[in-house]
Amino acid sequence: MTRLLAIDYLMIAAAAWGVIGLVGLALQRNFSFVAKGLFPFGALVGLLVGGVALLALGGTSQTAELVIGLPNLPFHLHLDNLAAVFILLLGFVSAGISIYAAGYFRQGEGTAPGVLCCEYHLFLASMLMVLLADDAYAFMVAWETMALTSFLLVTTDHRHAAIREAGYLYLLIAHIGAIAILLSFGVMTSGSGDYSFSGMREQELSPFWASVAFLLALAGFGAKAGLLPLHVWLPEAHPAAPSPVSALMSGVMLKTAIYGILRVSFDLVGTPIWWWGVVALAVGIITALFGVLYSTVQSDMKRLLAYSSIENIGLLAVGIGLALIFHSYQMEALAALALTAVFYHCLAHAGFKSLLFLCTGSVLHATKERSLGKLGGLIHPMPWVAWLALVGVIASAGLPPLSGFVSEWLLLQGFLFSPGLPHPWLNMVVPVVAAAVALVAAMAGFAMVKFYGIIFLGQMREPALKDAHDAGIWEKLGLLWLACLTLLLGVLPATVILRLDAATRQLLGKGLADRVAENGWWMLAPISPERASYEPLIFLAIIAATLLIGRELVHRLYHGRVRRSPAWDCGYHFQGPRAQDTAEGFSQPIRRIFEPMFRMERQFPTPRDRQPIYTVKVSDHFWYWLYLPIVRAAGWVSQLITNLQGGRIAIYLMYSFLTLLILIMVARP
Amino acid sequence: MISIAALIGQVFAIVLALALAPLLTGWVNQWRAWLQNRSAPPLLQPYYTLHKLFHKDVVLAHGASPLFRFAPFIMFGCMLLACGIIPSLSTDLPFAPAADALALVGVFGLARLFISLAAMDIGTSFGTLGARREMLVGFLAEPALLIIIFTVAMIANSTSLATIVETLAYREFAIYPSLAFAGIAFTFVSFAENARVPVDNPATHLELTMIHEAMILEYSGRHLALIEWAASLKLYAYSCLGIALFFPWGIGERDNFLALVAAIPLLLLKLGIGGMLLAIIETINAKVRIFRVPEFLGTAFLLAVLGLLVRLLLEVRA
Amino acid sequence: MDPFILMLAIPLVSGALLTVAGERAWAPNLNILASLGTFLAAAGLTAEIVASGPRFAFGEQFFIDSLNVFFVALTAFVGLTTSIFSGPYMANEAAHGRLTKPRLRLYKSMYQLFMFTMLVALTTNNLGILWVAMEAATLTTVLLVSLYRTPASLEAAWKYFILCGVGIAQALFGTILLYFAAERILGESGNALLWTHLVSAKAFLDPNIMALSFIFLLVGYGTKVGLAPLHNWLPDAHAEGPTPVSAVLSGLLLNVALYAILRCKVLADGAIHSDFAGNLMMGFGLFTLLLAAFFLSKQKDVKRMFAYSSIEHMGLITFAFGMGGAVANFAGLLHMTMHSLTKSAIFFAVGHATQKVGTQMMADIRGLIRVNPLIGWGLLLGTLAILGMPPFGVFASEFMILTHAMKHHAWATPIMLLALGVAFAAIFGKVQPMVFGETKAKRLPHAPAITPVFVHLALVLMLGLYIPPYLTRWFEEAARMLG
Amino acid sequence: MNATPLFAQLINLFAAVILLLSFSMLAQRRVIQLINLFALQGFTLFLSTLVVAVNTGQSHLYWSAGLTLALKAMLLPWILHRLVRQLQVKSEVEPLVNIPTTMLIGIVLVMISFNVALPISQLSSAIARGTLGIALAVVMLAFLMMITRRKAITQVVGFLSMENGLFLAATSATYGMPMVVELGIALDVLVGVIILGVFFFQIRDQFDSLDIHHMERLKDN
Repeated sequence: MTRLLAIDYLMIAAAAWGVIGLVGLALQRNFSFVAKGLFPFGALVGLLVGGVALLALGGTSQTAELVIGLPNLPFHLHLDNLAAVFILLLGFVSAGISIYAAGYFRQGEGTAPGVLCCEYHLFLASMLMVLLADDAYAFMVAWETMALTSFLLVTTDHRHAAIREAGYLYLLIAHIGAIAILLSFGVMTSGSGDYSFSGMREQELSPFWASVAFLLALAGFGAKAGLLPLHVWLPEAHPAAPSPVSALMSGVMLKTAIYGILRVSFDLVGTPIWWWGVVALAVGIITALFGVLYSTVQSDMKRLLAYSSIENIGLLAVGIGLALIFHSYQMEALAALALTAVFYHCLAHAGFKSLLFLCTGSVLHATKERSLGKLGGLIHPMPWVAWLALVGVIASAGLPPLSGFVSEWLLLQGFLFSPGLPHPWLNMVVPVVAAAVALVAAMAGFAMVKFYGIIFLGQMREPALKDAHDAGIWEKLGLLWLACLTLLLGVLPATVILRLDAATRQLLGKGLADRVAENGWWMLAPISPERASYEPLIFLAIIAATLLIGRELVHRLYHGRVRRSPAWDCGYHFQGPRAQDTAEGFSQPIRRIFEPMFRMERQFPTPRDRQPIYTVKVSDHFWYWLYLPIVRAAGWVSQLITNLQGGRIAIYLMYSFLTLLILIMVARP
Repeated sequence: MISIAALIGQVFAIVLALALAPLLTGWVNQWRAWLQNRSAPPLLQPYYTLHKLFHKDVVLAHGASPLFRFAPFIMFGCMLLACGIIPSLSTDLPFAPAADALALVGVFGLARLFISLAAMDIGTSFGTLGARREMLVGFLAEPALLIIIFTVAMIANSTSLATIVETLAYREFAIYPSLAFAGIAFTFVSFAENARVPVDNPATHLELTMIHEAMILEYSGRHLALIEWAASLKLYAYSCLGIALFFPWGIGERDNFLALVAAIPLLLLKLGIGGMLLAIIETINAKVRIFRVPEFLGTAFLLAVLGLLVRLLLEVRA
Repeated sequence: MDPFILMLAIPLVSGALLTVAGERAWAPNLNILASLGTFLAAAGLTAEIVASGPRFAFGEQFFIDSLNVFFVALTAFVGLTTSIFSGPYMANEAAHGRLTKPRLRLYKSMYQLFMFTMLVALTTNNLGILWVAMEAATLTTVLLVSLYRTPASLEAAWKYFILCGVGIAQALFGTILLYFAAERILGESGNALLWTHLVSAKAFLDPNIMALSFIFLLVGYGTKVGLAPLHNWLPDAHAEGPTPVSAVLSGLLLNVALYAILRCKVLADGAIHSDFAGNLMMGFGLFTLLLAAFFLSKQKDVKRMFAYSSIEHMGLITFAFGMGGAVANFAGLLHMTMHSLTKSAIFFAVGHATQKVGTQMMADIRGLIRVNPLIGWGLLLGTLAILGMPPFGVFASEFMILTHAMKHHAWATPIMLLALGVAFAAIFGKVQPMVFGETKAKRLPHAPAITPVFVHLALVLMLGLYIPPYLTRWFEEAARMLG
Repeated sequence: MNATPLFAQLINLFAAVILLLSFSMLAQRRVIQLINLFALQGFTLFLSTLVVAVNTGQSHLYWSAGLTLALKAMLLPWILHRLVRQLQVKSEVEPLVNIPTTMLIGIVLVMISFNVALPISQLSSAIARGTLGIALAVVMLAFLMMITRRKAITQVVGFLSMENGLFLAATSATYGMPMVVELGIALDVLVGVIILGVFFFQIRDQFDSLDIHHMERLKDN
């Protein structure tokens, strides 16, 4: 009896998820068992997956071969450090989401919970398989299964046409992306016919074909991740899905695309060329700017978060681009810095974005309302959700001392070194991207203040909100778990980076661990403390100390009296909740400043209106400039071709006749 | 290991900041009054105000959540931290590694986030209005500040403020044209961040124009005191940051106790001049419309980027 | 008893019996029973061939090797499941008053005769008999397509008859040319049309004649395969006939026609010594694939749409066989299997769905998953499978075809991927609202037979993840026969 | 070049007659005449098959000849006549393309067919090798007729004429296919025509006409 390796445990976990799903499908009548038994069990499996990956990080890579697959291409599996980082993410984040889901799914809302349980766990299992896959076929099977199951999850509430359309768009773009990925794999085998990843690594591609492979992979994975211009599905699908699914998609699934880009560009395709990095950088920064701009003007809370996910994916692409540039010039230490930022941001985003999506789920359940214009003041009826959401909001705004800041800080540190690049044009332009990154980070703060302030603070905009209730125990547990992850990632960056280092080292041969380990576990100084340092714990301690000591001092020295009174109303007594700023109003400055960036349909009231109404609808330029023309062109071609089937048998005979004639006249062996 | 001297220096720097910040505000107010031909309030007026506010009861609106009550403390803590890590007297600050220049921007951001959220908490139209304007100013000013720091950090090859000061003040002297751009941009940003004319007017409660005051309209008593104090600290921190980045000469080096003593009068002098200049600029400018603010800050941002490019073009290449 | 003789005798005898006896209470069961018998016999034959290699029957007139036994097994299996499916389907049609008893009799007898003709076409060694059987298959299915006797079904059957008749006439000319070429080598005896003899002499056949012959054969049998631009009969016939007929047309008849082309391609390749035949097939395949993909988006009738999807897949398979070589042939065979199983499963689901809703117009079919979750899921999963979504087996074969094409004919891959993408957008966009959403369907008097749908889909799913080694060996053997 | 034997000349003659009949069918405007021409073509085919049979002495060719006479010259024309009468088909054949144009296209087709068949028929061991080209031309002309005619019944005649061409190729160029095959082909044709007959009644019931113009409803555009 040989000892089970980490990869064996992971395979067992994937199988376990599959079994949980099937059990859920089989026992769908027993709702409470499905919800309170299977989902928590799935969460346990998630914890196991995360734990195994954590232990496997830094170890030697392990491979396995399954009997299933194609005749001459059985499923190859492979657990290396790169995969382990993402499996870690999958395991720990999904654990929180699954626990939450145990309390979230209800009967009678769209797809039956048993079926959902099946789709959900197959989704998890397929993501795990994506990360483990070591050949093109296994990867594609897992990848598309992931798309398929997530599509089914998105369309849970399929009675709404909008949700169906969102699902359709999602699956379509995912499929097109998958086609690009498949092509990329094909290019990388360069005709050897060996579709295992190890076979691809051995191929020496010419720069041209390597570039083709990279660009195809970037497009294919970018479609999944939501990089421009293939992002249109994301703001539709994420809001349409039930919140745990949105959380899973945004938090985990998007990261599998990042994993794919990393796998291809750093591992499979060979030595990168510097301009690949520039492409990734450019696409990334445009995506990030676009995402954050649109997220600030949304008035649907889940759409806001979805656009914020686009922004974060853009930042990840920027990090990858930077790492690629450094890597192509053999500046491995700096590449390691950027790459660590990417890994860190993946983890951070997975944590806080899942947390925020789950919070919206609780709000949605409590209020049946997604529109920001009808929420408000929920911190009073749902304090748990509100305070835990605040953790996510701070992290998402990229502010210290939580997780989002660490990765942003690392990324900016990486940018500081770009003048050292041996390319005059690059070292001019790249730092400017850093400025844009800073802008994105600051605007993310704007979006997050809007998100949090309008949902949880202020007065309730609708009377019905008074009946809102706080999340149940399962939901609280899930939220708490994710908030703890966010906090830990925020305050213990050095410890985490030491763990992540194995993956960086695997891709670049160099990591940050030596430098980071030189200093204490509380200090993050990736190069040297003189150069740059960050100690979130001290940071947190100082602020907490000021809060506690300051409060104590003030109370001791003066007093702690509080008097309650109505808010100041400027002498106008009819100020109700309606006087508050709306979601549209809050983002009005952004719409005004960046007017050309949005496609706006506005309706202004006239002076004579009895009931003046102002509406504004912001939609995506890409949809009108890129997608609709393509749809129209395809429709036109279809129409043209459809004319071939005109219904007249004589014409049909003529086709046959002409085909024959042409062939006997032209075709010669 | 952290030396006792350094620790004393750190504590001293923080205490000095706490003590000097209202004084600086008072000084600026005096100068403004003089320049506007008014009779000036006493120099110590901010202290009296703080004292009075701390004595008063807190009047809380009915809809206030705990967040509303925490926010002033958090804001105060952030500003305290900022003052603690910006080298004002000495570069030997044990807290300094806790946050480098980039994290410093984050500290300001955190304070802004909390005060904006607190402003939205009561649910009056003023609060939200102020919050959105504050975030608007913030998201334009923050990147500009980051780029300014980037420029300086590239010169010093470090984002640690202590290292920057040491490099600029004590390595071989060189003229950096980029710093001129960065300096002007920094001035712009400081005006915006500290709610000064032409972006905001700390002395007005006119709803059409106010930003900072709109947010804190519901605050009273000790909370308001903390916010006012934090605002003074912010002004102090920005002044010290400006000094550290652009006029670092005189700030004590590591393990040099004497220099620390010598640094105090020098700091007072610099702050005095700075405050005076601030008052002059505020007086000769008019408050701009709120929608001109992006233009103002956009200029700052562009100047900062220009500084960065100049740095890359003239100084790295050469 | 010889399973081969049983396999041919059962459908023939039961077909005759059903004709004579008329529509009795036991007739549906006899239909199923006969199909089961055929299937068992076919299975026995398959086991025998896989175990002990090719064999002849009736002198040299019939020849079964691992290539055609593969088709035989598939045909018998889908024939069985379709007959199971058609039981409640036809009962519902009769209950709706769309079919009378004589029609039901016609349906069942013709169904068995159709199976018989296909099995003969597949197992015969004589290319002439192959032609005869193909023509007979056309005739039986013409009657099946026109079963409803509505104007539309008559029109469809008419077009089917004329176009396929003309097509098959061209195939006959090709066969004559083949004979013409072979006669000089093999003499005037009847052996000159025996495939086994032709294969052994293929290198000596005149390349010019063989080229011309192959063109005629390709255009002729290609009409039945549904290669564009010879496909025009196909959507009409699929849409207007009863759904079980659509299922067997798509799932089986197209395969049989393609099988005929494959047999001829082996000969043409041997004679011509160049990729002439392969290139022609690749050209036709690509053209068909692309054209069908663009046809899809304008469809309103669900069966018509899936008929175009069949055309599309036939294009892909033709392309695969056109590429030739062990891998591509393997992929082609695999894809044929997958397509047959999946497409017939889809037609089963569609059949029940259209019966429930009472229309074939996609715009009027909504919310199947709420009416009957199993049908809804069957249709959804079947559609996803046919669109090449992993983990279903269609993806496995498409993967092999695409990767092989990338290696040897890189120029063709973008075209194929474009077509597959367009097809995905079109089909899925139409099926999704049919499956989801609210509904207004009614109950049917006879509960639908869901088992065939899920048996097929389960097989497709299994083959997507795991192809058993003996199946692999068998396919490889068959692929090798094709060269 | 050797003098061509008499029977080869005969076969060539009959083949030429068949081609001529194809052309006249293409030019024919009346349905009844068309059927008669078809019967005549079948009869000529019988004659040519008979000549081949006599010459080669292959017994199955006699059978073929007999079948041809029975089926193509007698039974099928009879069935068609009956149909025309019972269905009261209008006698006028309305071509979709006018007749002179059709004829011109037909001539081009014949040229193409001959050219295609020429290199192949050189290889033939059969004596009357030119017939392959003629057979191809007959097939093509029949095809053309099917394309240009508007009535269901004329399409069927075209279809059957195509079969004649094929049969000509089979008998004259290759001395006939194996017996099993020919029997099968004959059976198929017969069954096909019978099915068609049934069809015609149904078509007329449904559409009140045999004009295929009415059968253009199933379409995609």
